[in-house]
Amino acid sequence: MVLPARRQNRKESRPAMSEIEKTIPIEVLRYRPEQDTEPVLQTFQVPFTDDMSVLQGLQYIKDYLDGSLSFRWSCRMAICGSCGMMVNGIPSLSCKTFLSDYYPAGLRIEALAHFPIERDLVIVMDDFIEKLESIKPYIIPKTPRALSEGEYLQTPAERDVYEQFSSCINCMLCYAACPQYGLNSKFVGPGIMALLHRYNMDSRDGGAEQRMELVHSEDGVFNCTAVGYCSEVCPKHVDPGNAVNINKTESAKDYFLRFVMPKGSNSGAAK
Amino acid sequence: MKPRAIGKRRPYVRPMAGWWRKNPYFVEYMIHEGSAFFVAAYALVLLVGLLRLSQGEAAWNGWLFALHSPLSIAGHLLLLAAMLYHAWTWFNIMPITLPPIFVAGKRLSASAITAGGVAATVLASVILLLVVWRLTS
Amino acid sequence: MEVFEADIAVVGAGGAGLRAAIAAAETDPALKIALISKVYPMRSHTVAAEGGSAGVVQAHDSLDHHFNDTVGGGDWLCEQDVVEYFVAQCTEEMVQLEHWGCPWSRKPDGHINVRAFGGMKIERTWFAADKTGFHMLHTLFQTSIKYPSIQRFDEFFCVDLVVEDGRVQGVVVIETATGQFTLIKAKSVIIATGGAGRVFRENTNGGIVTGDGMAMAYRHGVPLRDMEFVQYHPTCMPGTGLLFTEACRGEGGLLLNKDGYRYLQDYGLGPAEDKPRNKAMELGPRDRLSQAFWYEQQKGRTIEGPHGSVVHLDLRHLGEAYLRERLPQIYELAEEFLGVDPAKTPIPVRPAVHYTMGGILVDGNCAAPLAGLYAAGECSSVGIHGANRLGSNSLAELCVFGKVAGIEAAKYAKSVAPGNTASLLKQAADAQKQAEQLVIRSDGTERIATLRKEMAQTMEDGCGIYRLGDSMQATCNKIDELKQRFKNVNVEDKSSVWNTDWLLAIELGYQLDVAQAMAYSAINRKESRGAHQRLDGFEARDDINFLKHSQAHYAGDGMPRIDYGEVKITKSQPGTRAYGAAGEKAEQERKQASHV
Amino acid sequence: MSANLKRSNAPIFWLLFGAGGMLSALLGPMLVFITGIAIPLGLILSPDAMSYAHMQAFAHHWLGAGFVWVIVSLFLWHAGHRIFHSLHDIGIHAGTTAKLICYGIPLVATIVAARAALVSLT
Ligand SMILES: Cc1cc2nc3c(=O)[nH]c(=O)nc-3n(C[C@H](O)[C@H](O)[C@H](O)COP(=O)(O)OP(=O)(O)OC[C@H]3O[C@@H](n4cnc5c(N)ncnc54)[C@H](O)[C@@H]3O)c2cc1C
Ligand code: SF4
Ligand code: F3S
Ligand code: FES
Repeated sequence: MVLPARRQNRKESRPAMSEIEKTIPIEVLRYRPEQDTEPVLQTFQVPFTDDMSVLQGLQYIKDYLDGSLSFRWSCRMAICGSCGMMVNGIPSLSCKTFLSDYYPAGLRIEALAHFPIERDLVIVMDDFIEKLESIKPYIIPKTPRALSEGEYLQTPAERDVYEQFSSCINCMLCYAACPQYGLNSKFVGPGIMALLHRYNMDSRDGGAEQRMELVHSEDGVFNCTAVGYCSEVCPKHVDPGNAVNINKTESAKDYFLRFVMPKGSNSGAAK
Repeated sequence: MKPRAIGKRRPYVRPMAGWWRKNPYFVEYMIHEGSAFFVAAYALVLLVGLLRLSQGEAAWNGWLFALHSPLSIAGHLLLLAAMLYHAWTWFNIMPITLPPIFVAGKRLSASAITAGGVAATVLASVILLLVVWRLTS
Repeated sequence: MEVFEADIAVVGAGGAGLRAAIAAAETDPALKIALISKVYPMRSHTVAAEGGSAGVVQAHDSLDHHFNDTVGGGDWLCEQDVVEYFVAQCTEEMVQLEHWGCPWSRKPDGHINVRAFGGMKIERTWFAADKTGFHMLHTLFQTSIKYPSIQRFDEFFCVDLVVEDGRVQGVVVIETATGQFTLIKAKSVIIATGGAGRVFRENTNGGIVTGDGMAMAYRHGVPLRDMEFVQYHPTCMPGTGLLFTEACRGEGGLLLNKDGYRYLQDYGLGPAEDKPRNKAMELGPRDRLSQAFWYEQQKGRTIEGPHGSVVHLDLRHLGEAYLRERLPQIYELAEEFLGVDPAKTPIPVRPAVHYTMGGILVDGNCAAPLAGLYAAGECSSVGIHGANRLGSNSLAELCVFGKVAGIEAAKYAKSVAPGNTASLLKQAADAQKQAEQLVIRSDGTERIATLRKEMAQTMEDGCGIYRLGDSMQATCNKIDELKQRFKNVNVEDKSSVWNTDWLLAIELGYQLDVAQAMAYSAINRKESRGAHQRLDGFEARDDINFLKHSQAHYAGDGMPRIDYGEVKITKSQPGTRAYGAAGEKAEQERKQASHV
Repeated sequence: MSANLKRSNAPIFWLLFGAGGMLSALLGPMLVFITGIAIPLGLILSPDAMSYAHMQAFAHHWLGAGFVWVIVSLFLWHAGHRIFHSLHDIGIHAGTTAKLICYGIPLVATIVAARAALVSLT
């Protein structure tokens, strides 16, 4: 007995050119710190099919045209947050941006804006990670609960309040979109504010006051001028600009009310 | 996280110069930020008027006369356009600045919030016009 | 070479690695934990899990039911004592995640909600919309930040273990950003590097799922157990292999062939009722559903698309509002990647490789036969999945056994003295030399991508949904050949900073070893069980000769040695694996039999 | 991260900016239309609507005087704050000078307008 002949379009190790009708020019901003003094553009002609993502285009380059091209990717399904890049100047997840949308003119791919370029399309993201670590991104229980007592009760409505802000995949497109972050990288920035807000809004959490110190500070939310592009490019509809701007109001309230209501009167969280 | 070693790394920091020219979204942002000049200009016109008013009838009439000049009218048409643009962009960004609003368990959409703002302006304008009309006729 | 002194090294920061690190940190805050991952933790592939995680909560459910579903689903190739422990721990772990902030979906009264899943008799799958893995991973990662004793090595690539005095004493890592090597000394090492689905062509796995940890342990003499069992998930995107979660069917999705007919009823999963019943039709186990697809394709009843044959996953009757609430990510995937609105049009799907049931042999304490070495998560074979994993048991496994591994590794670390740095450094230097050799040589001729594609194709050809002796033999030969050709691999990139070409080559080496273990384990199992189905005279399950775990032992250039280990049976004797009406009847009979 | 946790004083200016922005969005267009277009051209409203007598009466009431004062000062606070940030946006870090101008003008105007309004009140 034999297994059925495989599908008609079985791919050989290298796709046959006849199978691919079109070719698209992809310009890539290259930077190899050991050989380039500054980034340079390099153009590749990439054969493609209509369902190919920009990421697949880059993979084609790496596999067949130039193995030295470096970029981050993993899930290919817009959830791991690795593959953020500037596509024609717009911060995008390359795995869910499609080549056919740029045909025939071609496209230009650069590393995410506002971050230092480590190499080619890879940026240094230490700043983002340090910020993430600094905001206590975990539940600081309002009322501690033993495992044996089961779950905290949380109604769907209470969950809805923070759910959107918890969907952030840490892709940093919003940072590449925010000129205020580009001008001053000390600014806490949209994505991290979304995360901070997510915890502050969680009905199980009582740590808001500890997190607000950063919000109120000189590196905090008032660096934002409501450009709003962060929310525009966010691939997960997190609306990080909203998190930043809601907290301006929160912070301003606290700024004036702290004289009326002394600290700690409405929240038990200790410093 | 473990701090990174330096090794052969040479992270390249790109300049920000001219950033706002590179994306239509930013160009629009700069333009709507620019509406502030017109808001300021109008406030100064009013301030002068207020000063003139406090200086007596002759001073006031001088100011009033100036308002009738074609140049002033043209200028105010420009101011009107800028004010309208300011109002529109202000409400356009408002969804980002307000906490999520839930109506009957569903989150109010951005366009609904913007529309609400525009409606508020229309309403406020009508009221203002009516008040002025009542006061002066 | 830089040396970092840790007590415990955890390789992998996916769900299992993070849970292990937290457990170790909570066991003793004085222990220094190095958490190593080749990608930032939140990029780990746990992030892609959609459907949910198992844990008994409903009053009419019981641990026994979960046990029986798991053992039956695994075609009785499970370590039953381990499964008993597992099902007893799942719920507490899910509650733990809840306390740490995981946004589980809720019922109106505020309690967590559960959904139906394939092969599960009663709804017990906890979910956070259809982003369960994403939320679990981010919750674990963010919670891990709380523990100062966890020192993360993000984007450090592990190339080897160092073993001395018969116990593992650390790992050698490359910092991706610099290409520099570090020896991380540790008294115990936990491997949590995830699965190996990328050795196949069409798969649901991320690019990083390359079996690294399996291969590292294997090369140090630790057997890989049950590697022939590779799960095909029945509903994946043609071409890319991206997953449409089983929750689609749990929520009521239907599978239709080209005539719009619910073909599963022809394969012992019926009868077809309006709403899928648990353990029947669309809610049958994955192996059965993938096999049914194969037969439909044989009969010419599938639909031909640009990326091969497909059937339809029909969600239309659920309506847009419900789909957006319960399956928002699926909705977007269909819209963005396929241009299909699932509320209006059925989604074309086909099976793709999804999960590696087998892995590093460990006991119920997650301890491998090599002293000091532990493993947890998809890279391990702790014995709960048998010949076929049930959906939602894997995420639960990450937590339950991640925790066990963390605690056990902490205990072990406290019981031994640190090793001799000088001799460990010598080993590390050897590992460095070997890895650097790949870049230094300039006479390589084989393209990485070519080797990788040939490997993936031959694995699909020989170790697919149905298997034949001849084609498996061809695959074994092909992998042997590729291993030889790999010696001549060409790494184009010669630089140090972020040299992904180099890391890809190292990964390819790992993948070839794992693929070889899979192929040889498969050809040696002369029966059909769970995900291993043969059509060459071994169509039946053979409990007399093969109610055994296969164990593949590394043999360098040669073919792996395969031997077999006992299966632990406590309370469930092997029975017929039946689903649908037949399954219910079989269960009745079993119940009656046990009453007399 | 070496976050600078010094408390920012921005809320004061931000609130003034926001209030002025909202007020100018709601009333700005109609005000411009009334004072700069309709009345001078005699559209809708009578051309002598802003006669000295009318305006005196208007400014004599604290509501009228206060209204003009609020409009003038908040509009300027709004504009000053925005312009200050725009300067930063285009890379002009004039620091203290820019700050003095952008916030100094509104401050002076607020005082001047208050004085003028008070004079008219009495
Ligand atoms: C699309 C998809 C959907 C799924 N849905 C479900 C579901 O609904 N329910 C369910 O129960 N299961 C599901 N699964 C299965 C489950 O998600 C996985 O089995 C599980 O997440 C694996 O977790 P892990 O911690 O073992 O490995 P991973 O999350 O894959 O993590 C591996 C880690 O090891 C690191 N690593 C690997 N190699 C190296 C190296 N050489 N050096 C350093 N670090 C290394 C990686 O960086 C990563 O941090 C799904 C799987 C997929 C692919
Ligand atoms: S908020 Fe959106 S754009 Fe920003 S990091 Fe998160 S997912 Fe990405
Ligand atoms: S783009 Fe930047 S300026 Fe504010 S609204 Fe978004 S953070
Ligand atoms: S590859 Fe994971 S988000 Fe694009």
